Amino acid sequence: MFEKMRVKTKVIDSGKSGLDTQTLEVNVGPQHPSTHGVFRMTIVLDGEVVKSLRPVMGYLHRNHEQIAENITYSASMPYTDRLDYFNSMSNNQAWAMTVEQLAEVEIPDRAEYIRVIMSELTRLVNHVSVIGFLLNDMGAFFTPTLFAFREREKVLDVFEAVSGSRMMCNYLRFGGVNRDLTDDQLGQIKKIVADFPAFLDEFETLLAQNEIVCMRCQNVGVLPAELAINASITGPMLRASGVNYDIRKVDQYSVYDRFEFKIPLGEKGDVYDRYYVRMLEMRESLKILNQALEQIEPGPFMAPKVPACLKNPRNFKPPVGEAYGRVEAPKGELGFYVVSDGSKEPWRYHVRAPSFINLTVLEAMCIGYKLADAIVILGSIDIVLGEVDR
Amino acid sequence: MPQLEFLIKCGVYGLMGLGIIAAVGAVLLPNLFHAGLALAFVLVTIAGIFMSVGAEFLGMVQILLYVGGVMTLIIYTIMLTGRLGAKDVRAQNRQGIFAAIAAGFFVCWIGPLILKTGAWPQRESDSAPPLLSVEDLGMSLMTEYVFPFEVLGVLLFAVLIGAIVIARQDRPS
Amino acid sequence: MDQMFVNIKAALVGLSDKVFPDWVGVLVSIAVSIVAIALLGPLIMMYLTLIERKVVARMQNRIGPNRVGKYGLLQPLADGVKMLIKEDIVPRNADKVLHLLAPILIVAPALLVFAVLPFGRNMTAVDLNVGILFFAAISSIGTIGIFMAAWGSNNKFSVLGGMRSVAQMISYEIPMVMSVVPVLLAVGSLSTNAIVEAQADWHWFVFTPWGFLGCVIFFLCGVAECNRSPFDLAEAESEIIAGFHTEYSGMKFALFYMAEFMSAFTISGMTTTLFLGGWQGPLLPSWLWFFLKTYGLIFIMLWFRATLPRLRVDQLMALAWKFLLPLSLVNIVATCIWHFLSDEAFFTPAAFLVPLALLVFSYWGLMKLNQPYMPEKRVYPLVD
Amino acid sequence: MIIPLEHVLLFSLILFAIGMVGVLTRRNAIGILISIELLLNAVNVNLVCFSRVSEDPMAGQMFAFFVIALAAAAAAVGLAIVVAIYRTRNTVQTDEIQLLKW
Repeated sequence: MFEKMRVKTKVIDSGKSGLDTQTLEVNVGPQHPSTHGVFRMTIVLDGEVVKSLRPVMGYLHRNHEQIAENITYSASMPYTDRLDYFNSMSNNQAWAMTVEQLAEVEIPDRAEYIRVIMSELTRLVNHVSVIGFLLNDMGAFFTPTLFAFREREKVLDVFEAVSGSRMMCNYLRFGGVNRDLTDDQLGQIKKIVADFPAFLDEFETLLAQNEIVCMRCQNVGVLPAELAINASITGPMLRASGVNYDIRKVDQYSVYDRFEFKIPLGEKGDVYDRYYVRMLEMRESLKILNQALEQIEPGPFMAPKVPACLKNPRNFKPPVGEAYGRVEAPKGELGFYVVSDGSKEPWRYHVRAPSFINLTVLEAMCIGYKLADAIVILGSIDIVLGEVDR
Repeated sequence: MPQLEFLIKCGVYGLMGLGIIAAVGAVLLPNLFHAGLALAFVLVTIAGIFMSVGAEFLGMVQILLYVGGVMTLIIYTIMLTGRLGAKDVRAQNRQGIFAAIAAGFFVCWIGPLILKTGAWPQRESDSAPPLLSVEDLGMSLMTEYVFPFEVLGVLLFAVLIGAIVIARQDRPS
Repeated sequence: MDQMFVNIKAALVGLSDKVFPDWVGVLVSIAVSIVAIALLGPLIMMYLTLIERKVVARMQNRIGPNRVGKYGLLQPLADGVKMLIKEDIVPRNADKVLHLLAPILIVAPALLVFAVLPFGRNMTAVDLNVGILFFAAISSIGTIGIFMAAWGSNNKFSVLGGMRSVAQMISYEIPMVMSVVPVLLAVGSLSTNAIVEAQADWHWFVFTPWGFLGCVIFFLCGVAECNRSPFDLAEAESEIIAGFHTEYSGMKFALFYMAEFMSAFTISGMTTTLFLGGWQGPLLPSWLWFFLKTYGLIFIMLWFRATLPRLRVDQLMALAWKFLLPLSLVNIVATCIWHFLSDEAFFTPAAFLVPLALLVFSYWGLMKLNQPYMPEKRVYPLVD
Repeated sequence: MIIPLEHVLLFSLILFAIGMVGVLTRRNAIGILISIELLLNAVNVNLVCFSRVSEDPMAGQMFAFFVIALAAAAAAVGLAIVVAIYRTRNTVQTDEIQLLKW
């Protein structure tokens, strides 16, 4: 509001000017209110300005990949829920797609539509909560978060109805989904989709044009497109930097080729763009949802002609080979790489976790900004520690 | 009412005693931060003494300027110049004994002089309202003392600029 | 009704006069005021926490506390008990004396300011003839308490918070005092009572151009002084955990909380006194008017809290030094113009319009000079 | 005066002596400044108390007022110098700052 807020940082060279400035090293996390879990950053501050930042991960490490290599393929499904516990549906989808690729399973249309509907709902939930948390990090005392959570609850109700669980859904199966969607549930989803634009408008008028929000967000934490590409950033963060890359368009996996939707691109790659691109992505998701709900037709929800190996999931042995399945998860490209040696357990199992890879540019984005900005920048990356640490 | 007067007297003497203890602390405490806070306490007691002799305005200015302004500045400087977690260095130099002798001599010389001079003027009407209202002070600042007042204004302005110029960091040209 | 509390106090003093010698009566009169304030302060604080939680909850689609007592009315007591029985943790390397003294030194000034608040007609505890100066002086002591807490905790977040807080309080004190000067010019007295008396017959200063601006500046600076959102950098929980009181627990922490809420009340009360006519108002008893106006302002504070994100430290400083301070200086000039044009009448068109023009012009000029941050219009292309 | 003037004078004398000890013995530049503030305040006490009993009550309070303002000015400049010295010399101990030029 009162000053161009670009922080003019001047590297104080103590040799040249003869000044002795004392830096302060603070540990933000793992017990810190706004590190989105048990993340830790060691920040060296000069006054309030970030001089260096070292992310320290691993406080939530649960040996996800090793566990998956010691259990059956289908037993990994509930574990994927716990990767990014905000988006269990898209995690399920990525894992299911990987194994289906390995076992060469054809999936019926209705199952694909249900998967798309679920993962787009997940995107809504994720984006709406991350924007709420971002504003919370900025100091808007929980109001945006709770506004967002009101909508999130409605979606979670649907998840509960279809899968029996609100967050750890474990809904998808190799070859389809666990249970069919009833007409009631479809109606429930239709109502959410119909109501959502009004909420988005409300949410936007609440803060999108607020001067303090703009001051805190615009031109803060700029991530240049080049760096974003080199660091293999994906998802809304990459698109906020102006790079047109969306796996839904690139791979056209599932039935995404049947929908009309656009990819919003950011202008500068700052926190504000990351925030606003997510807002726009939600509107696009709603478009997809509307089309999917229109196009979905009755039919089988599990592959009717299951390969012999899938008959008994406990004894499921895919052929020898490797597969990499990826989806456009709300946070970016979520991929599962799996190598099968023909036994019941994967020989190698690896997760390409978008949160983790997006987090790698944190220091580059934070240096030269203030401590308060570093928190907001971290919030704009959208991490979930379950996925970062695995 | 003599009883009330006694109470107030006790209060004033108490303030003086506390002030002296705190002053000793301000001078001798090895931790500068503590010394600064002790000084703040001395300043508050002196403000109390000002109030007790009817100089309410000055008492308030004392707290506002000294405690709120100067003390904050001093403590801020202590924090700026002291390293976090640095070891305490010796606070006093080796002139302690000489300084104490000098001060003792000073007190022993002037103290008796004060006590011997019996004829200090004493005002009788103790319970009378304060002699000077804020209005009086303001009027005389704008009339009789207007010249020093203006000079002071210029001085403060110069100080403002000077302090900024001295303390600001050199900008590489 | 209006003089209810005054009469109660007079009765108590009268009672003691019958039994004890007259000098005890003076002490009783003082004691009654002190006890009343010492009870009122914590009581206001306790129920402010409840009000805050309820109001903010309503703004966030929640209900707020409703388990302890009807409508959660006993919640503050439950919280108080909880605070009392909590373990009091002192960090090992903390400066124990400072750590102990800091909360006391922060609460004491917050409580002392109550002494000059005119709660109603004849209801000022101490009618100091330097009341406003007392308010400014006493509230500046709190800075030292925050310093002590920050330094004594031996925690880097505390030091960061303390540094921020002190820089903020020093900066905002200046425009705050400057925005009071117009009122003093108009009234010609520093006494809070005299200021309220001068606003009789709906001559509330907020209805004048300079009064309105002064009110806004004073209130904003007040919000900053008591570290409330959007100026709550000193205890920004998302950045520096709890700032200067990170290392406090139990009752000591409650004291910080108490100081914050009591100063929120005194700031609102002072704004009411200075600009909103204090206890002046028709029909209702004077003290009720005072509390109504004060709680109205407190509601605005809560509204800020529930809506606005926090400013950053450089933006905060820029606001105080580059905008509020010059504007409050211009406001003094505008008041002088008003004073000479208005000719003892409260409202004359010339006296209203000339200062208004001056203030609008300087507001516009300052906005131009500061190159205010206008939200950038961004284009987000939608591609395939 | 509610208490005899000589008691106030004694009080300020002791305060002054304490401040003097401080100025003479402190090593830290800020410590010296703290002691100087004590000296100024001791004088102020005298000025105000004399104004209470004198024929021209204004003079004493005015002087005290100016002294307070000047003390604020002195502190501002003094502390600015301390900060500047600390930045270049990395110390505020007066006996380590002996060079007149660096």
